[in-house]
Amino acid sequence: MKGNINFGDKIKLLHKGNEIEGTFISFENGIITVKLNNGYNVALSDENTEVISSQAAKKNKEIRNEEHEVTDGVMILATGGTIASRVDYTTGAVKPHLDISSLIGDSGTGVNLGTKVIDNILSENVTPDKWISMATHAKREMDRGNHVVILHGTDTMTYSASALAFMFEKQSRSLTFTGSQRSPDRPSSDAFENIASSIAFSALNVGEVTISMHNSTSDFSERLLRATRSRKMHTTRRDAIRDIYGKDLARIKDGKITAIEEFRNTDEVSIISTKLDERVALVYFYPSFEPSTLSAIAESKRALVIMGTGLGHVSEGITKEIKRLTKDGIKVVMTSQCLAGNVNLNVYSTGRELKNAGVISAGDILPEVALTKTMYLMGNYEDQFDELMQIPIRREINRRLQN
Amino acid sequence: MKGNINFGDKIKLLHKGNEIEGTFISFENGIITVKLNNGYNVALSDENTEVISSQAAKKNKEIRNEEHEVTDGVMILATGGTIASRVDYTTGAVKPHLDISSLIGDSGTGVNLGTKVIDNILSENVTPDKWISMATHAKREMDRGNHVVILHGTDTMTYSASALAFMFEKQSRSLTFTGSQRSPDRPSSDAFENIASSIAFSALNVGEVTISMHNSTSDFSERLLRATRSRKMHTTRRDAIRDIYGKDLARIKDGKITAIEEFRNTDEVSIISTKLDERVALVYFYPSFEPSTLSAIAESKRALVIMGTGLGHVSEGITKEIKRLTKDGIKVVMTSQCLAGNVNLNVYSTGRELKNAGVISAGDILPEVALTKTMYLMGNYEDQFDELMQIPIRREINRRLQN
Amino acid sequence: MSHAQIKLGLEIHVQLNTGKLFCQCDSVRGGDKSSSFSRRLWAVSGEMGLTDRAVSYEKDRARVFQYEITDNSCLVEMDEDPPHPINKDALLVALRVALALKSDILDHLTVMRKIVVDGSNTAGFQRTSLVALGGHVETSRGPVKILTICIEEDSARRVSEDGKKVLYSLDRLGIPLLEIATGPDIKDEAHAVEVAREISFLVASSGHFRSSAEAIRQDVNLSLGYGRVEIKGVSKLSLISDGARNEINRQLSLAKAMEALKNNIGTESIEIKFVDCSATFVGTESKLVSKELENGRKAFCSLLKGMNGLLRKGDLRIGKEIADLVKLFGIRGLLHSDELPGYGIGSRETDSIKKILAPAANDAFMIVLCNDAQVKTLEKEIKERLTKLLSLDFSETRSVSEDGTTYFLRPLPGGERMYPETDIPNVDLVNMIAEAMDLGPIDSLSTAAEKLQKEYDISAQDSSVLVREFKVNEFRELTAIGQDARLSARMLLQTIPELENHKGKIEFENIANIFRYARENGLKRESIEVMLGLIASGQSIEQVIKDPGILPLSEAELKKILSEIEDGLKPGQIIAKIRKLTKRPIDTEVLQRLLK
Amino acid sequence: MSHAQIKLGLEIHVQLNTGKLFCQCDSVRGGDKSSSFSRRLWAVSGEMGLTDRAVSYEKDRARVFQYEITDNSCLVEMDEDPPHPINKDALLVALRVALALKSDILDHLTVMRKIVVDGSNTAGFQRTSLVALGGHVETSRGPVKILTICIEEDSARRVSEDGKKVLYSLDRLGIPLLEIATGPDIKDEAHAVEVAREISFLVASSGHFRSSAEAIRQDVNLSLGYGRVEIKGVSKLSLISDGARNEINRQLSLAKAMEALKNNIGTESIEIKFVDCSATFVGTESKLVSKELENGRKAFCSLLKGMNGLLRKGDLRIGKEIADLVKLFGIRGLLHSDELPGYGIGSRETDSIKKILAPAANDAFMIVLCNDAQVKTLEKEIKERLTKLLSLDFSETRSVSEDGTTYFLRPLPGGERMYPETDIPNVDLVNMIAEAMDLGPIDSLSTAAEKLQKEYDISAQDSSVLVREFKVNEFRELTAIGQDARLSARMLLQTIPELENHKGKIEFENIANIFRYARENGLKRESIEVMLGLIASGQSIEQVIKDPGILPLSEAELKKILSEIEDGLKPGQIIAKIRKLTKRPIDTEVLQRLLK
Repeated sequence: MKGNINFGDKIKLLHKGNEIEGTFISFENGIITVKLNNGYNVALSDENTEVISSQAAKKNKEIRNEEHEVTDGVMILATGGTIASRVDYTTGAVKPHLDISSLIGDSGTGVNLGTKVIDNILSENVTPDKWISMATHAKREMDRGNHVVILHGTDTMTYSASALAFMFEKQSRSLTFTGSQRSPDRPSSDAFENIASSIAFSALNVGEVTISMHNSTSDFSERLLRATRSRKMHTTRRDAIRDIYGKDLARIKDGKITAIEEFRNTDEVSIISTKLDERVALVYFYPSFEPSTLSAIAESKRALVIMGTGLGHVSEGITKEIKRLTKDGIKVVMTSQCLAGNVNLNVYSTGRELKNAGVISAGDILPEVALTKTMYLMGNYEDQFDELMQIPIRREINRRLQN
Repeated sequence: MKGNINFGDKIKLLHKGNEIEGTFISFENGIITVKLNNGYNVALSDENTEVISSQAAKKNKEIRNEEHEVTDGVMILATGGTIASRVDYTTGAVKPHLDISSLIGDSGTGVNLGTKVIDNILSENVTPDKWISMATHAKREMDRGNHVVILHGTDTMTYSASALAFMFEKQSRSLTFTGSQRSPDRPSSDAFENIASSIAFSALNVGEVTISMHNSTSDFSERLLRATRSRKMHTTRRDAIRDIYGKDLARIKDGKITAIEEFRNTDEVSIISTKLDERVALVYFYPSFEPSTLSAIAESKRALVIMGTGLGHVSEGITKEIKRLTKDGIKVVMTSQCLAGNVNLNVYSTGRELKNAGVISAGDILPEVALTKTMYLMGNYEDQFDELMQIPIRREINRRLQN
Repeated sequence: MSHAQIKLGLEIHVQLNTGKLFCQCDSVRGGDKSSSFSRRLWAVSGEMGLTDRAVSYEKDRARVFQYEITDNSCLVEMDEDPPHPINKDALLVALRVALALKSDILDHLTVMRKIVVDGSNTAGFQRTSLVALGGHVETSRGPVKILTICIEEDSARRVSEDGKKVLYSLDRLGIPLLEIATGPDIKDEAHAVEVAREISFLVASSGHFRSSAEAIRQDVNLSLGYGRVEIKGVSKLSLISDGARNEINRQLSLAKAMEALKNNIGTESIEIKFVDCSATFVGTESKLVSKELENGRKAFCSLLKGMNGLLRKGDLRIGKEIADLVKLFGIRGLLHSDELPGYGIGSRETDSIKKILAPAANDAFMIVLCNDAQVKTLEKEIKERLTKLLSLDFSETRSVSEDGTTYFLRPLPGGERMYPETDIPNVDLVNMIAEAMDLGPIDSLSTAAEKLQKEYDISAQDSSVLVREFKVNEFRELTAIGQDARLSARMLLQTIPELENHKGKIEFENIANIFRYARENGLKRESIEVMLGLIASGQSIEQVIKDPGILPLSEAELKKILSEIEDGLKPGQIIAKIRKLTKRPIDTEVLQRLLK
Repeated sequence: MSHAQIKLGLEIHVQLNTGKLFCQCDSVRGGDKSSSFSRRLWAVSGEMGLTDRAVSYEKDRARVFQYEITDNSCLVEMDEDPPHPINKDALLVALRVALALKSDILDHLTVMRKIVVDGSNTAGFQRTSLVALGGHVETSRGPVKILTICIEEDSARRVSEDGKKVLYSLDRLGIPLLEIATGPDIKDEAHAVEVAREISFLVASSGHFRSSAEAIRQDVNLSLGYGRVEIKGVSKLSLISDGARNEINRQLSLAKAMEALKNNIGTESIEIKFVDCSATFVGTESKLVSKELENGRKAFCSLLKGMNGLLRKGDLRIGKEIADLVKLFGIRGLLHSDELPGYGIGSRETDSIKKILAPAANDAFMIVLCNDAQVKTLEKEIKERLTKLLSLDFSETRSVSEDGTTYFLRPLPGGERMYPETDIPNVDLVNMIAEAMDLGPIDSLSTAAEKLQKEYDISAQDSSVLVREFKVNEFRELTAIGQDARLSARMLLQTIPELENHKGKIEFENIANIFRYARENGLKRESIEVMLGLIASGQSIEQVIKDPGILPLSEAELKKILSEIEDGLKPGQIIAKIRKLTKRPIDTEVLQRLLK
């Protein structure tokens, strides 16, 4: 295809004898994509196609990232993810793109709302330094009297939210993560309601980092979850993120909030400890897992979080390798790939051997949360690591399990 | 402590001025353990204790591993695990120990029952060669007309059961794994009922590898699960192993069997393919997971099963590393750490890049099952790997997801 | 009337039985419902950053959508799982139809999302894809041009609607639809019926036609020079001609009314301003009004400048144009001055309203019964619609009632409401064309009838009707059960339609069961007819096969009856005599033997 | 009777309020139930590979156990999570009590599983651990030896029993219990009560006593030379002496009966052989029998050789020994010849049975109503028990009824039923002893009373009773709310017991609430008394505080009343007059001022 034709230009083509009129979308890998006047996109092979005429597009209204500062209100911080996803006309797939104000719509009426874009990434690319940035931004907003809602991709939302939960030693305002499982470019997106409910939940003054997402596949009801007890348990459903035991802090239904589980209230001031030690690996154990693989993973790490089987077990070979690592001063935390229920190294001989090797078991903490907690403790409280790992510091461990 | 005193000997001691009579249990790390006549064990420091007298024990009835061959009946093959666990008086913990006949009790009345001990290990020590042994034993029993019940530790039961599901290309008799979450040395053990129900389910002639365990925390009801769709989802509850979507093949309640989901019936003959390629690693992705860690894991591996986030994503850095690995001919299978729901590499740009790199996504297959399937396919059908990985060959992939 | 200036085109939608388009659910069976869920839809901007007219219109209605989950739906229909790769079997049917219509198949298939926010798609859009451009269909009055061939997913089936809540079933959502759009060169209503029949036959002839009452639906595109009107979802062929004719008449009358209105108001623009007049109706005798007021609604009245006598007089019916619109917002009460006094409203009330509105002689007024929240929307929507009609732009989307009259549905959507389905990569069609060709060409209607006649040795008449009525699949199935082909044809074309006419619907599954039962138990035509009759009367198949009346008279029974009949009658007379004595089947072979 | 040959010892169990022993559930509050689950228990062999007598006995009963989950129970109580590390606070109490009793604390704590298959422990065992050996408690009649001090978990609370199904609540399961066992050197029943009081006081005095009706339970160990009998779960002190006395009398009578039986049968062994005699009872007038037969049970009779007149005559009661046993198998119907004719059974039936069994003159017989399945077990169990009793071995576990009589519970368990709790590592106690000592010594009863008197400046009498009645904690709490110590004592020791006697139970929580309300609203003793009275009458705290009757008469009201009372009366007479007019509290200070 020849000529300087840009996205949005009106174009007339001859393709295998048919005259085709429409709007030029893209030309890539020998394929011309044109949007016909009836709305259909057609992808035409360049070789069979001839441009008859083209006409530069009128400028469309530009989508701007408007930012609004606010005090004593609710600040929405966007970091990317599906909730800020749009069609990528180049690859044809969905990519992050931002237009926060269009997401808020009629939610938060009567609330003093601010918006800010602090990042623009897919959540699988989130790293610990992003968490530090989020925490710092959130702290600044809290200091201005704002509750904080963070828009985040759902894939690693529980990692980020739990990391922030640890970093916030005190929080003067609520901090709620939300996202969407259907991108907001579709009429069925859960983004709009999730944001509205996150704003509404701020009224509870929860002094913990929380997550607010759909409560079921239906609309009209969202739940507020404890960040350190939540996990994404389905790849695609709207209600994928949940407390592993189904314990919601609160629910909203048709606009009405009901508090359920007991939660911590906000503090007078916000205090954050933002040091995170990234040299931690999360390791999944399975039959045939080789000691040499473990030692390769442990290379240059200061702590390992292992997802063992059942009550927190690994094979004899791995137990031996762990003994070697703990002797070298590497912290080893045992969690369970079962996800629910306590890790307990007292019950079986394997567990007792691990315990003797200095492996730390921390009740029913979720493996991903154990990872962020380990990063946090190694960064800030290394000398109290063993003790603090085993007790709940952000309600990440249930001392009583009732189901 | 001096003298040649053995487990079970009657003993009289002087401890801090108190005369203590009882049965000698052990002497270890300077601690003498004695069972008093009232039943209590006391652990006495050697230094404060003096042996007054001792008397050799009468020989107790010896626990023997009785084996019974059988044809056209049900053969119980024991491999170890909690279901065959007993107190280990040396470490004070529970260790495998076998006495199958005592577990069967009054179950299987009217059924031609055989028992055989084929192994005696904790399930965290199970390896692929153990699976081959189990499959070979099971096949031999099927050829003799026996349904097979395999007693197995619950921790890695779903790995073993799914591995056998793949190895059995045809099966002429049912093959059911069972185990227990409470060891059979306690009155509340679930072992007895689980074994009885496993035997009872044989009557259904299911031609798939299955698992039978408790249906809820209550007794009197067990469920039959598809091995390739089950996962241990709680560290300690009796109903920990379940189909990830709650779809049971059958249930038994107060002795009555109800079939629920559709299953495959038994074949005329049994055929097994027992080649397994162990050079497969299961890798859990998390934020801060380093490309160098992945390349270290991939060292000497022929395939990787990755537990990505959400629909099957990893960070940009890992995507690049995966591209390098697939170029080197390493198979990379993508599963999701969400466990439920489909992996889909078409939706986001990250996914499309992975797909372009040759990463294989296989619907909603469970990560652990993807591991055993990969070992099986690489061992037997390497040239059809990509195709077979993406279609259900043992109902391990749901083509339709209804919840 | 003269059809010279009329442009008439069709969009024909045919359901396929290949399984659903973007998941592995069954597209033929399985409508049993289990649980349900509720959703709302949001107006979002399309590819170019604009929001389509039809979309923002629907947004104002703010409805709640409830969906029944059925056993032939999954997370894809629930919009909880991205679409799976497109159903290849369905795509092959599309390609074969395109080949038969000599359309140009595109190199690549690009799946689009067409935004539809009336709840009929859980996603808020329908997935649709252009397969081919151009081509033509041969008809008795010459070739008709084909514009496009699309493959798309069917929408959810609307079960019921109650105010702001609409209940849909997911059973139909996702069933593949072939959409074949003709050019506007159809000659008249009768020609439209022929074109529709010929095109839908082509699809049916692929062997992948889904037999059901709603398997074929047409949209009629019609223009008289007042803009394009699209009449949606015409499910019966007969409605094509009725609908088109009624719509033509409506537009002609409407043009007349609008000319009159323009005369009355000149350059003045249309203004709607509602005033609360509830007080007027305290103690009214109008049940309609008093009931609405009791339910917490209010009465609002507005002047309709220059419309006196145009709202409802003869064929002038501006009132209905307003009423159609108001109804879409769930508002039942609309009254206007051309029909008042009436509906229990007397001159006391109308005088009082006139006092409020002070209408001039050629002014009319209307009264609506609704909430405060609705009245603002109504003012805007009525004004917009009347202004558009006044400019003689009648373009819009309409629907057709069972009686053949059409009614307003929504504004015509623009191209804005389409954007790419990002969850499905483009499909290369070039290689698939060869595969489609390997499956052989699809026959035209007449070729198919000829082939069928030869294959089964049935009459040309039967063969032609079987083909035209889409009964070939059923015919093949019944004959395959082991019954005589002529018998199958006779049953399908005569006996069953007659029974259904007089008694009731007979499910094909039951017909097949009866044929199978008859085959297995050596029962003949006479017994089959009795059994079909019992089924048509509402009995179950289990009841029918237990009925002793389905068994033919035994030789002994026949003998006994014959012995009681006077001698010397002809066989025909004898049968008539027997028929008077019993309804049981008569085995004519046995009878003939006995009569020898 | 002479107590010379009697050996009497106690096992005292005291609940602690430290939270549960092996999990983090509350041990004081939280009995609200949610859902429930059902289990069975299996007889398993203990550490040495043998199955205990008591266990195999219970196995024969094959009961189903249902458990109510409460808000103070978790997966540990459900036997779905291994025990958590032992509650350190509870362990410290045990150590302090051991120190106070001069017991030798073991170097290591080893938690054991004591198999209990009556369902009262979901695990099928109770976790228990020996803390200390030896020591003694001082009493008015000299020191009594302490054998062992254990810490163990309390069992599930039995809610109801219905045939083979027993319902338990998990609220009590896992509450820490200190078990202190004395030597058999208690002098008599009164002495036993003193010992029990002194020991349980020691625990209470640690400040970790759980206030509840069942907080203290005693087992009484008793031997008259016929083997050791353990009387379980004596919850009231008064039952210790009644139970012991009754059991002594029972054993003496039983010995007499057994001697007589031995005379009658000589060296013959006891044989029980049941015969179905249901036919005998067709049309019986016995409602008991006919009802059981209607419910599908049968009547079985068996000879009881040589027992005529020994089953129930004077103090000879072998019949009850059989009946106690039979009842444990859920069988309600047992009749024997010493009580027949009777219970609607006449000589017709007894004659008929005699015909079946052909008893000799000194033979008796019995009839049981049960199922075929049960009768074999019964034959075995009755024979075993009677044979054991005949050998004058009366050792067994018994329980005590509210009326102080004892009944058979199960055979005495042996040491076989204990094995190590493998889920909990041993605990090093050596270091903990120092920690326990740091918490200070536990006072004896008299020292504690003396200290309390000084601390609060109350009467020696009040102080002593508060201590003896375990009301110190409540007293401290009420006084801490801000009321006068003497007032608190008066309320706890006089007002409240009196109100509870006449009206009904008052929860301590309500008492504390009333004190708090009174404090916050400046209400005095008189108002508190009125409020307590209302609570005792069953009103809720919310109702009570809304009652205008709790407010003292205002100065104006008092003035008005006084103005209506004749002059010249003494203050006491005036109050009496006012009391006749109103039940409202009188503020005596105000009254005195007005009377001045």
